[in-house]
Amino acid sequence: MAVVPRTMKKLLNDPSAVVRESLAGLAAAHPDLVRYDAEAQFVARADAPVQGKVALVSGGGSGHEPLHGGFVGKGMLDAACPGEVFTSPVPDQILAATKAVDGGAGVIHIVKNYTGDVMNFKLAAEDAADDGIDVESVLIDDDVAVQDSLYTAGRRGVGATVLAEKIAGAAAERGDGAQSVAAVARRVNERARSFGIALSSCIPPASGKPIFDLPEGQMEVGIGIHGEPGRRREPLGSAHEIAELLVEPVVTDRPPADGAEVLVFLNGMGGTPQLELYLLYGEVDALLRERDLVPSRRLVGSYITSLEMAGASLTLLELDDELKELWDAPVHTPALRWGE
Amino acid sequence: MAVVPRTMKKLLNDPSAVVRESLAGLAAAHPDLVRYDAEAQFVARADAPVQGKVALVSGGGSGHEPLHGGFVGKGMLDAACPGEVFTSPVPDQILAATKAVDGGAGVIHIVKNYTGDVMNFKLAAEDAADDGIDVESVLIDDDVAVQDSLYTAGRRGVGATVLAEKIAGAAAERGDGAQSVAAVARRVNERARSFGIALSSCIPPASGKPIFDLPEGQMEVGIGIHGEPGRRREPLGSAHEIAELLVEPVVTDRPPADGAEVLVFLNGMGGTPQLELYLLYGEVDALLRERDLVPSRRLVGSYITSLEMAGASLTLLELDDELKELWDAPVHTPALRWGE
Amino acid sequence: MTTEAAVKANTVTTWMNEVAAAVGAESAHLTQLDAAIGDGDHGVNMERGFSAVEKALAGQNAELPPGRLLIIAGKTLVSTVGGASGPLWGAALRRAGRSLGDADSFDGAQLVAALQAAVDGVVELGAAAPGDKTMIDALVPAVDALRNGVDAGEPLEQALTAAADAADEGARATVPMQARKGRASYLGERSIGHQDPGATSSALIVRALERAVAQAG
Amino acid sequence: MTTEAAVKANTVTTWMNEVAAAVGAESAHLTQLDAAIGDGDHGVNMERGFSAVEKALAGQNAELPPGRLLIIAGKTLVSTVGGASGPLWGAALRRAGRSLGDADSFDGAQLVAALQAAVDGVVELGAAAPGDKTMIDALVPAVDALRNGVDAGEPLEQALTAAADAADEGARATVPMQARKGRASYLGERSIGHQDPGATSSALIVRALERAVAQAG
Ligand SMILES: Nc1ncnc2c1ncn2[C@@H]1O[C@H](COP(=O)(O)OP(=O)(O)O)[C@@H](O)[C@H]1O
Ligand SMILES: Nc1ncnc2c1ncn2[C@@H]1O[C@H](COP(=O)(O)OP(=O)(O)O)[C@@H](O)[C@H]1O
Ligand SMILES: [Mg+2]
Ligand SMILES: [Mg+2]
Ligand SMILES: [Mg+2]
Ligand SMILES: [Mg+2]
Repeated sequence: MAVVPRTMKKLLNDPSAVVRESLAGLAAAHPDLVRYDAEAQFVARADAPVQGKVALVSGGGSGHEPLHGGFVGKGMLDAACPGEVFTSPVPDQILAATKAVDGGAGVIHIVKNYTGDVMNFKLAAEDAADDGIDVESVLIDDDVAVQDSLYTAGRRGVGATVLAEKIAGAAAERGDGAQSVAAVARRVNERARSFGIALSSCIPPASGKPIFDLPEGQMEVGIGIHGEPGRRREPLGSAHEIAELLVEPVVTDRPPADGAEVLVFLNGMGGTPQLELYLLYGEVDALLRERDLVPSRRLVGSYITSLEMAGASLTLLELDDELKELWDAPVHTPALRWGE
Repeated sequence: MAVVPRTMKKLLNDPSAVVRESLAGLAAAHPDLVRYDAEAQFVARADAPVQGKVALVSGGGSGHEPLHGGFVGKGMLDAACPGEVFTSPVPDQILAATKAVDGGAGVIHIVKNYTGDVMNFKLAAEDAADDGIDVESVLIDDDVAVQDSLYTAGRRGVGATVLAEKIAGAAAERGDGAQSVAAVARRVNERARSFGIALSSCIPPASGKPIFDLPEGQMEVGIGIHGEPGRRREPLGSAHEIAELLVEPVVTDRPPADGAEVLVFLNGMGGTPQLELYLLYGEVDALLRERDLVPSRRLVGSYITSLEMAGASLTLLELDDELKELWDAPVHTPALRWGE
Repeated sequence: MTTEAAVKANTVTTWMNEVAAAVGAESAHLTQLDAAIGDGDHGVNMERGFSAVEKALAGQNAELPPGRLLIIAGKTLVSTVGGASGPLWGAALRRAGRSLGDADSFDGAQLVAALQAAVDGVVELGAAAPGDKTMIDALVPAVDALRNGVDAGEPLEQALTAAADAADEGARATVPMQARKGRASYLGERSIGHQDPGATSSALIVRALERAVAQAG
Repeated sequence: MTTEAAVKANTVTTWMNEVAAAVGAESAHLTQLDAAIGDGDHGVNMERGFSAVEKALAGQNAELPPGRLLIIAGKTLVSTVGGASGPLWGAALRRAGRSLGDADSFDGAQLVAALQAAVDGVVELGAAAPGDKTMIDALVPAVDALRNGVDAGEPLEQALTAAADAADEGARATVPMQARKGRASYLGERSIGHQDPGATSSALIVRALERAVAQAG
């Protein structure tokens, strides 16, 4: 067992084993909900495959916990394929997970729009097709900090991923077919927008060093979830100012209808205390109501993180009756749990 | 509105308003579960008072979120009285909350054993008695890092608080009388032991400075939950070594019966990523099984924190059939939620 | 003035305002002392409490006897400070106030009795003994010094100067002590080598009383 | 040796081992470049992938033709790297391998064709154009330089030295570019002024080929 670098203030053994050891711990903590295939390197629903149910598979780099492993279970994902920290999983894992949870009704891949994720899931879907499993891929790209243009890899997938996994998971659970499960996931992505800021960097276990240094009194604006710097730096503002900074680009990029009901997902990046996150939620809630929006569903917590990064992201989803019903439907995973 | 010190990497407005603004945000995020009395400064169950039900009131300094406000709701607390960050609440708040949630079946105060908490709750209980409300106080003191002797203020109340609030809350919900609700809370405290370590300090909003500096490669061993330094400093160990460091004092202070079923509560101090916390859980789970203990109930997450402190605490509760039944009973709060 | 001369109600108000100013000025230092062996909030706690006391007393009519004002001050501390110091200082000032009763002025002997009652109140609630590294270690020597001075017939200011000096010395004397009460006791031997924040603020409070009486004289 | 002389299967193994050694030695530097405009994992990714390749090839029988070994290397990268560079380098080596087919040796012209096929594979999968600040900006000039040298009848080592120099230059040339592909593109103008990690590792890979062929010769 390699010794932890003495400078790394982390709870781990061999830094190169952190993902595998963490997944083993997740499975040990939630044996009723999930199982971990250490051989093929994926987390699956304890009762997978569920015959006749459309199966949902997602995955991506690790370091965003509880995403995705914490969302495996009844009413959400059938399997999650975690790559190394901030590194997309490999096609082999994705293929193995796809086969393991296929219940004969088709498999949906929920893929965050990052070059690596897209390529690896694409290769896995091709292999699955060779094995006679038809896979429908849904791309999530809700981050308005990145313009979707020829000059970028396209918008990143961030907070909407959690909402799409929950809502599509509920659709699959109630027996919808592959096409309509994929369709509702895409509808979530179309109706959701996100924006995030960081007050500190995070420390990937491999390097043990912060990815960037943020001078005192500065914040990174327009960040993703991989500890990467944001679009720009600005002087650190008050919670009220930061709330405005989050709300404005989100409602500008896709203005919800006047008086629309919205799901407000205020996400902590990992290192921000709940005391601060709820304070920020109060500011966001007020700003939305000022804009004639009704926060009729709310999710506040650290659900799609960058390790211990301090900061927050806002995801706004314009609801409709079906999306509300699917959001409220029971979910039974390590990180999201309600209903029976 | 005071300007946030430019050096403070926190999401807040006026540092002296952080607790009030955060509670307002909590209530805005969970209007179905809790309401916030900004006048008297407490958080109560949305449907309080519940007539004929024993009411549970807890409280303490803020900065430990989700404790206590996040545990208000059906099956757990009727009210929480948050003081300023790391400062016990004042008797006025506690008295007001006690009156507001009294359903005529008696009120239980769950008090963590800190000089300030004990004194302020005592004064409030005396005032409540004057108003004809009989209050039963339950003291929580599970932290084995502190010897319970004439030379200390006695053992601190830490992780067992969460377990006592959940289990006593379930007892009250099923209709137990005040004496038996208090008795089961005390039984949890008697059968539970805790120990914690920190890899970093935290930053109280009032000062904006870390409470202590931890040199590289060092950890604080035997910490409480107020960002205070621990009993001693040691070189930072691997997750495996730290797991042993947590398990050993807990099972030594109160050895559970061979083959006993235990509730394992591995708590993050706030700034430790889930990736690391679950990895540590895997190590703890294995060490307990080596000792012939059965982790039949598990709670892994940041539930009683010190703001953004990095670190973890272990609480072990030896279960019996009634404690298991009460733990599994439905709970419906912002931070803990299962069953219907 | 001599110990025979009486101290008026407004001296209490002046005292509390002096305390508010002193703990406000020393807030960061008190918090820093508390960060070393506690939880880093003592300065903020005292500042919050005594600025509330200042407000509360400003609203009172000038006719109220000193004892009543001290009781109001004590209740205000209990209602605004929290922590350990809120109930402790609240009890101290209430006990002092009750000991003064409704007399509209007090002399040195009455002041000694009032401060002794305050210390007794703190001990009753907190069960601390001298040497436990608490506010007691500043207050007990202060009251003793005051008593000696008054008994010796010294002028009150002079006796209060001795009391304030004794409180400072008592606070400094907490440095080598190992805490046996309050949060600092959790640190065991690690509490040695740090000055107790509560003893330090207690010394500020005695020094403020000296200034208040001097101004009255 | 001249471009006429043939390169053997074991040259591929040597090449891959040289790459494993090079990215291992440069791992921290590559990760640091990736931290500036990406997510700080490129060095770890390449190291993990090529040490897996080294292991995979060590297990192969000596008779396997070079093309087959490259296909195995490519598949190994896809299965072990993840991220963007895994599929991209996996496609590159598999295409190169297919282009060499089952011949048990290859000459300069065949090497040019194989590396061109590799670049085409990367472009097909990643749709990057020269100037987008990606590995392409190191690989395209390298292949062009190699082709020129081979066409001019230069000895293969000499042509490969020119190719490796061109790759280094191409990598350095990414510094002033604004990224249009991959993670770095999220930074917009903030990506300017940093050298692209993938282009940097690509130059290491071409340099390793030069060394491998030289050792064979
Ligand atoms: N039992 C006690 N008796 C007397 N004084 C005490 C006792 N416990 C604590 N104190 C005093 O209270 C001070 C700490 O006050 P403060 O920081 O405001 O409260 P808390 O410790 O609850 O944060 C200590 O420095 C000590 O002087
Ligand atoms: N679409 C693309 N085409 C070609 N190369 C690319 C593309 N996207 C990224 N790259 C290369 O991949 C490198 C990053 O690789 P790596 O850090 O291992 O993967 P990730 O970006 O997924 O973390 C970039 O420096 C760039 O050279
Ligand atoms: Mg990556
Ligand atoms: Mg305190
Ligand atoms: Mg304190
Ligand atoms: Mg990268």
